[in-house]
Amino acid sequence: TLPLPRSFLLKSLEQARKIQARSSVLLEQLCAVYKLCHPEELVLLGHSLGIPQAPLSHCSSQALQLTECLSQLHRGLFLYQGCLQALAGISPELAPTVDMLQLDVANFATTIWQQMETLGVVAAGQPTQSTMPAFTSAFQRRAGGVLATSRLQSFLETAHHALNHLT
Amino acid sequence: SCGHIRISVPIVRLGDPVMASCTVSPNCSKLDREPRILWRLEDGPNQPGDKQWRLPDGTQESTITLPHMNHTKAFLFCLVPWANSFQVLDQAEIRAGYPPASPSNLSCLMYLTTNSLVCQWEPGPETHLPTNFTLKSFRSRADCQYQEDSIPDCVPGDRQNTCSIHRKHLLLYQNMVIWVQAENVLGTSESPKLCLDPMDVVKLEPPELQALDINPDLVPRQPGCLWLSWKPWEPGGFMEQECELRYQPQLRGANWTLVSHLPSSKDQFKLCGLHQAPVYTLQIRCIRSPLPGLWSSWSPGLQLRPSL
Amino acid sequence: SCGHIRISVPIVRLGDPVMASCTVSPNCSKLDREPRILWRLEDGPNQPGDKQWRLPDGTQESTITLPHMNHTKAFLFCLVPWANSFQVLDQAEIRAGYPPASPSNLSCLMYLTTNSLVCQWEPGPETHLPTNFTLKSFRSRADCQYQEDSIPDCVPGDRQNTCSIHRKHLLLYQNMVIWVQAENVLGTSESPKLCLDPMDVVKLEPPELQALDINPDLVPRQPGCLWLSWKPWEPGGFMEQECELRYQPQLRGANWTLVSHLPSSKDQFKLCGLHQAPVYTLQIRCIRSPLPGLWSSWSPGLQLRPSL
Repeated sequence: TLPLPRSFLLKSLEQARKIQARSSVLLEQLCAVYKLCHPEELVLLGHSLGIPQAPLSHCSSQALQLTECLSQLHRGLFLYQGCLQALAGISPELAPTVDMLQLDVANFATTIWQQMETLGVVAAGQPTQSTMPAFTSAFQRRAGGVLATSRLQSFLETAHHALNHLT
Repeated sequence: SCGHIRISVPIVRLGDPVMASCTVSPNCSKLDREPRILWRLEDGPNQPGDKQWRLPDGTQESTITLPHMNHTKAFLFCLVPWANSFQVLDQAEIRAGYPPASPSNLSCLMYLTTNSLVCQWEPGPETHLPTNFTLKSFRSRADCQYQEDSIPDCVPGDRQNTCSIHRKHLLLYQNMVIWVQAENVLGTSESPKLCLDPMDVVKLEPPELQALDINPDLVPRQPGCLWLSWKPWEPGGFMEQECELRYQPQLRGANWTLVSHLPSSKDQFKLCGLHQAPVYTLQIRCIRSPLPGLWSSWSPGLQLRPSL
Repeated sequence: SCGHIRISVPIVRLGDPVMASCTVSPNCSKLDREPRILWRLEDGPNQPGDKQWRLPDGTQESTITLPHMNHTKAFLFCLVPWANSFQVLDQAEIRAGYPPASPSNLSCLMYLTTNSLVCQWEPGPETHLPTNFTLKSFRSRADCQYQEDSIPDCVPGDRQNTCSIHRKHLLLYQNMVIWVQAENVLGTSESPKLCLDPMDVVKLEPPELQALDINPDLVPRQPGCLWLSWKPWEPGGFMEQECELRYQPQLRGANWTLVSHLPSSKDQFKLCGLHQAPVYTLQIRCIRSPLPGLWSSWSPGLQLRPSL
C-alpha cells in the first residue's frame, strides 16, 4: 500500500471530527427550529430530491484499496459540498452554520485531493460538480438539509474508521 | 414532489381555527396506490385527517381542521405510512397572534448635543407576530391641522421602541405632527398624534452650581450666608431660561427651601438666612422661558457649609 | 486670484529642504505695480524670498528655500504689503515625515469561535504621515515557495495594527503566506513573511478543571489525595490534545509541581502524595498534539483541600 504521511492522516482525522462536530450542531438547529428531528422520516423525499448517499466501499477495513478509497472519499466530500451549497439561503439563523460546514467540507476535499496529487494517483482534473439537488420549496431545502447532513455524518463515520485504520 | 400542504390562512388570530389540505400525487413512485394520509402538529401524534378522497386524476387529498390554534408558531406535517415507518411529504408553518394594539405614551425630546429629535412609546401587549413600528411625522403650521412637507418614516432598530429623527428632517421653531404606526399581518394601529415644535421639547441640562470663595478683605463676612455662581449648560446657552434653586440642611426630616425666578447665569449669588446647620445641600434646575420648554433635571447636589 | 504658491514637493523627509515660488499677477488691481512679495511659515516672521523678479508679462515671482523642514506639518503663506498691513495672497500646506520602517513581530492566531485568523504586528516608529498598513496573504503548498490562489488584502481599521481574515478566504490545513505592507508618500516597506497553516495557530482555551465528590462508600478514603475531572474546551473538542496539570500548596515560597502528558478529557483523575497543606491551587493547560499547536493559557486556579 502507498505510504501515507502521518501528518496527512492526523489532519484528515481531525478534519473529519471537525466536520462531524459542526454537522451535529446543524442537525440540532434544524430539529430545534423546524422540528425536523428524524432523518429516517425523510428517506422518500430524499429519493425524489436526489440527495446522494456517497459510497465508501473501497474504504472498508476488510477490502481497503487506498487509491480508490481516497478518490471515493474526495468524490463523496465533493458531492456533499454541493448539497450544502444548495442549502444556501435556508434561513438567517442557520446560514452561518451551513456556510462554515460547507467551507470545512471543501477544505477537507482539498486536503484529500492534494495528497492524491502528491501520490500521483490523480487521473484527470478535479471532478466537476454533478447535478446538485434543486429545492423548490423552503420545506424541501430544510428536509434536504437534514437528510444530506445526516448522510454526511455516517459517510464521515466510515471515513474516520478507515483513516484510523491506516494510522 | 410527492406531497403538498395548502393552508387556508397561514397566520391566524390565536385560538382561531385553521383548515389545511394535503394532496399526494399518484405518480409518487414508491408509495402504495392509495396511501392513507396522516397529519402531525409539532411533535404531537400522527392522526388521520377529517376526510380523505380521490381526485379524478388519481391524486389523494386529505383535509383537516385544527379547531383552536393555541401555538403562536407550529409546524404541521403531512405524512404517509411507508415500509414500517412514516414518511414526511411536506411541512407548513402556522403562526398565530394578535393584531397590534395602539402604541401609547408617545413622547419626544430634542437633544441639542446630537441635534436629533428622539421619540419613544409603549408598544402595547405582545402580538406574537412580526410587528413593524414606524414613527411617522410631517411638518405643519401653528395648529397642526394641515400637512405641509412630509418627513421620511423613522424606522426603529430591531425590537426598539424609540426612534431618532435626524436634524436635516426637522424644521425648528415650527410645529410638526408625530405619531407611531404599528403593523402586522393581522392589522394596523396608530398612536394618538402629537403636535409639537422640537425646540419646545429640548432636553435641557442644569447649570453647574459652584461655590464662590469670597475674599474676606473685600466682602465683610456674614454668618449664615453662602456665595454661589452658575452658568447655563453650554449647548443650551442661546436659550433664554429661568432657574430655581433649592437648598436643604443635612438634618433628618429637613425640607427643601425653594428660590424661584432666578436668571440662568449668575456670577455672584448670596444666599443668607441659613442657620448653623452642619452642611447644606444645594441644587439648581432651569427651564426655557418665556418660550415653552421642559424643566431640566436638578443639578448634582453641592454640599456647602455656611460661613460662621 | 492675485497670488499663487507652487511647492516643489509638498511632502518631504523631515529635515529636507523645501523650494517654493509665489507669483503675483500684474492685473491684481489694488496692489502696487511691483509689490514686494513676502513669505511666512506658520506664525513665524514675514520674510522676503531668496529672489524676486519680473516676468515678461509683468507677473512678479519670488522663490524661497526652507533649508530644513522641521515641522511635520506647516502652512507657508505668500503675502504682500498693503496699506499699512500685509495681505495674504495664498497659503500652501507642507508636510514632513519618514518613509515607513518594516513592520515587525507579525503574529497570527486562529479563533475557532469567530472562525477568523487574526494577525497583529508592530508598526515601527512614527512616520508623521498618513501611512496605510495592509495585511497581504496568499494560499500556498507545503513549503510556501509557490503562490496558489490569492487572498483579498485585509485592511485594518483606522490606526489599528491588527486585521482579521474571514473564514471564507482561508483554506484550513494548507499553508498560506502572510505579511504586512506599510506605505506612505515617501515609501513602502514590508514585514518578513510568515508561512503557516491556520489550524497550527489555533487560540486554544484550557479545559474546565472540576473537583470530583467521591462517595466514600464506593471509594475508600485516601489521605493526601484529590479527585479531579476535566473536559476539553468545547469548540476545540475535535482536536487531539495533550495537557499538563500543575499544583502548588498555598504556602509561602511553595513551588509548582507539574504532571505532563495528560489526556484532554478525564472523567476521574486521582492526585495523591499531597501533604496536609491547608489548600492546594491546581491549574491545567493543553496543546494540540501530536499535530502542531500553541499552548492554551492555564485554566483559572482551582482551590482544593486534600482529603484528611
